Amino acid sequence: MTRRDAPLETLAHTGPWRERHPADKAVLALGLLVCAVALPPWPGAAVVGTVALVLLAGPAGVGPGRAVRLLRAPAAFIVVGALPLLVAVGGPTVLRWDPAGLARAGELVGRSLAATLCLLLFAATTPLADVLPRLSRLGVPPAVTEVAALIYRLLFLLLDTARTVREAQAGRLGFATRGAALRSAAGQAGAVFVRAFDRARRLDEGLALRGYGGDLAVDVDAPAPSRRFIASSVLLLAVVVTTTLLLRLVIA
Amino acid sequence: MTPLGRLAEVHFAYEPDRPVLRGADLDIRRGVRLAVLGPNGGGKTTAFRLLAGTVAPDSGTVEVLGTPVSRSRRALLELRRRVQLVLQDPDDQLFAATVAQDVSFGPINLGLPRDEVRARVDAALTALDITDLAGRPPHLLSNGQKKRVTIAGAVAMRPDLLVLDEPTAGLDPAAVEATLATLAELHAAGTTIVLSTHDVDLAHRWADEVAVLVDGEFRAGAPDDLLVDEKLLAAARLGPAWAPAVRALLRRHGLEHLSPSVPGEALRSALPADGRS
Amino acid sequence: MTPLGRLAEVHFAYEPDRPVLRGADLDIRRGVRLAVLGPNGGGKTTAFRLLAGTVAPDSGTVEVLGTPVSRSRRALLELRRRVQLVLQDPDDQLFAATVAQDVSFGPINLGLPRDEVRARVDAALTALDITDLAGRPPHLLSNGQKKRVTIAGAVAMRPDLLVLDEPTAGLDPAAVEATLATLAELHAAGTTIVLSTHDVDLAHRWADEVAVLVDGEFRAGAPDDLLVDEKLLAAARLGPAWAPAVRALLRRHGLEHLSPSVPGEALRSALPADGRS
Amino acid sequence: MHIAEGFLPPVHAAAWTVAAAPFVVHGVRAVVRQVREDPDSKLLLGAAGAFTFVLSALKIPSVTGSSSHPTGTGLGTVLFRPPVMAVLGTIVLLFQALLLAHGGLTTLGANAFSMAVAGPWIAYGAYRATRRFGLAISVFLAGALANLATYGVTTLQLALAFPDPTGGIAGAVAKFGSIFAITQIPLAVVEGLLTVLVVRLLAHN
Repeated sequence: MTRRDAPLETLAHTGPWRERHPADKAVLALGLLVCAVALPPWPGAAVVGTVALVLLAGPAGVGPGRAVRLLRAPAAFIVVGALPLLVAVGGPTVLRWDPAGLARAGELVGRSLAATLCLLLFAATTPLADVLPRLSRLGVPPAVTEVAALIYRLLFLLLDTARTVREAQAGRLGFATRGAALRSAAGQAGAVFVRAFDRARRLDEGLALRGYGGDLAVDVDAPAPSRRFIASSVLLLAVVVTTTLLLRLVIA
Repeated sequence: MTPLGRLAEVHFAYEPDRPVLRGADLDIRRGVRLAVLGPNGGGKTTAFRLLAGTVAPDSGTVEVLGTPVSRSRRALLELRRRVQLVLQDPDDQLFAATVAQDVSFGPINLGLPRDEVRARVDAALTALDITDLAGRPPHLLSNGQKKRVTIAGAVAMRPDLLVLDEPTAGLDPAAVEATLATLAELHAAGTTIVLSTHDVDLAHRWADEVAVLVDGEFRAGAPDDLLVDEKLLAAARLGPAWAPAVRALLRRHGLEHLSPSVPGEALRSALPADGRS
Repeated sequence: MTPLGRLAEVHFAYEPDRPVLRGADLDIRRGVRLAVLGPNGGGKTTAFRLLAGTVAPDSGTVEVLGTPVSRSRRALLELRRRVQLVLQDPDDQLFAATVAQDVSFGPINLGLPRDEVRARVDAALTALDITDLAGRPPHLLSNGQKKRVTIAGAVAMRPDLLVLDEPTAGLDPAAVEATLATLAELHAAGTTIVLSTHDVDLAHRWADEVAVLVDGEFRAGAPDDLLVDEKLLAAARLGPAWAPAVRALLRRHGLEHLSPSVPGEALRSALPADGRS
Repeated sequence: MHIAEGFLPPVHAAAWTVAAAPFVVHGVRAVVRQVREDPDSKLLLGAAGAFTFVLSALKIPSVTGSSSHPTGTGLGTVLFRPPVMAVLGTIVLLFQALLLAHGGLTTLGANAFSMAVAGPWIAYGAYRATRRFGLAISVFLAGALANLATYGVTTLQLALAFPDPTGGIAGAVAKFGSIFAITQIPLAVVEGLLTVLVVRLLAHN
């Protein structure tokens, strides 16, 4: 059931691009992400968003239905966050409808949705396990990437703990009133805290048994980046940029 | 008579393409001791969660005392008084600073007066024989002690039906016996008890009725019938129980009166009687 | 011949007033399959920790291949090549983001070249039959799969002595059989194997030798002798094993040739032969 | 609530990244130093980070009867101090973006500034300043103010990016702020109470 904790991670581990080097996917998805925020939102967001959605639904193996489901929660945040742009303050009514705001809100929602699709494209194809060790190439000290790897490992265990405590509390009416719910949440946090450090202590022994001397190095096995994939990605990015700029000329 | 708990034609899947229960039927008669056997990941815990109302079936009916289990707030409140589920891993279940506080959690949430809460906590700790642990922080207890505390937390709710997920897993044989003795007392006091286990011999020894989960469905019946069915048990990733198998062998040779229910009895029957050879 | 591992007159306590081992003696001969039985909290895990050098005895000697186990950094690294301990809860040993990365951790700590690390990881995954899990993160594995990964992590160190703390706890019977089959292969390939268990029947079926922990001391011997000794086993919070008990009973009635080693054999012996009678 | 992927214009996203960077780098140095002095502290930092992640995933009751999530930074700061929280908070934000598409990569700097820098430092200041009034009060303020500060900074970030056509930045602060204020002020109180309960629970253990 940990699958439900991180659906994107599960997809990344089972999808058709699992064996690709993370650089391949970074060039494609993060390149699109840069296009999404840097290009003029209209029609840039529409172009980037469509390309990302098609890639997500097709070659990346997520499927159209699931892609839309994954977008739902962030989309709700984005729309609510853009609502204030529809109104302006001041004038006789303090708050008034701002006709110009609709276009600005539309551009904002468009850009943010397109960017989120690019993020989904990366997250749903690239396991964190492949990303973390490579952050050190970007200048992140190994101490930090190793701590990040431990956080990754432990957080799933602790999510399980939190869920089990929650289920046990629910069985004993732990959410019947608001006061009970608050005490229950505190109980969960307390249990997770105790468990987190207990887990860390026990893991220390488990690692010592295999010769742990302070260094958490592991062998990261991955195929080399694919020149063809990266070249096609760069080509696609170029097409996205030129299409957007051309369309913009046409619209203007 | 209306069964205390019932699953009828229940289908359930956590993920669409991996069904866990596929048309499962199970009746839990009041007063029974029922052991549920099945492979890991086979749906035992899921069936228990359905009865406790923490998950809802995709299709089919789950009833407690003839009333369909509803996930409405009010209905769940009522359900918690009827059915208590004790989960498997006690490490992930105890959250209060002391054992007594943890056990008091349910009764306090029932809105009982302070005296009644105290009385229930005391009674539950006594029933589980852990009054000496009352003031201890749970995370410093042994696994067996933690398990007893989680059972006490459920017992303090005074349920009609007590459901235990693998209550003997990880316990040594003496602690298993102690747990079974406690469950026998609770049963004698009127609680209907359902537990899951991998241990077919334990199920045979303890249960009035057994239900074996195979391919998302229950096969229920008498322990003596089901726990010698090699095909059924193999399908559930289990093996037959010793006691009925040995009885069958002895019966064939006219020695049924010697049938042991535990190995110790076999050893004692094998000894020369009264010092005569 | 020097035993592979040895505890002699070992005393150990985590807290001064609660000794766990009290003059424990144990010889682990090379090539043996040894099952250690005893109550929870009785010192099984402690004895294993002493052999693996993660704790040091209060008094007495712990030796591996005739050399006292030292807690110096250098000596410990050498010890890791000789002795590998697999802990009971696989979540205490898995830390990396994927199975293959995790298994590579030990060989890398040994300072092996990259190719050799890869070769060992591949061999270990193959031995445990989990090559298909290589790229999976631990949190997407079942408990049984996680256990196999931790064993692979130990096997990749190519130890002479593989020590497993409750390797079958929490597994369903089919997974228990699979684990025993894997251990049999590792044993056939030359690894000495020690495991702890509560399951006396499993110990009887699997081990060449058993050691029962009672009151902080070991009683070692042949399974057939020790696992029918009701007094000894009761002192260790265990009960006797079925197979030797049933054999004793059958022997007394001249039916020893029918002695079953698992219940299924008893059932089949009880069937009328070839459809007659 | 984190600022969603692509929500900020590129210049703002870059500016907030630059603003958060010194704090995070300072924290990284502290972590590297700590790990060098005591390699075993890696595991403890991992536990602390995982705890922080799970804390922000807990459901707490909110005003409407529905549930919301605490930021967890107040509790984290009291337990682990602001420099470490800058690093752990940033890692948690990265994980939330990549595991849950909650927040984003382009907005990581802005979110890190509000949740991993501003919240913890303000919580720490409040905690130290009121420590002499008793543990409950100082912990409550740390929990509540970390929560409020995080949302206050987020409001400011959004207002700077989307100033009101007539009211300007101040008008935008009022707009975004009032949306959050309805839910956020009661939620900050709840998080403060939760933080006190948890610290009490841990003190007992």
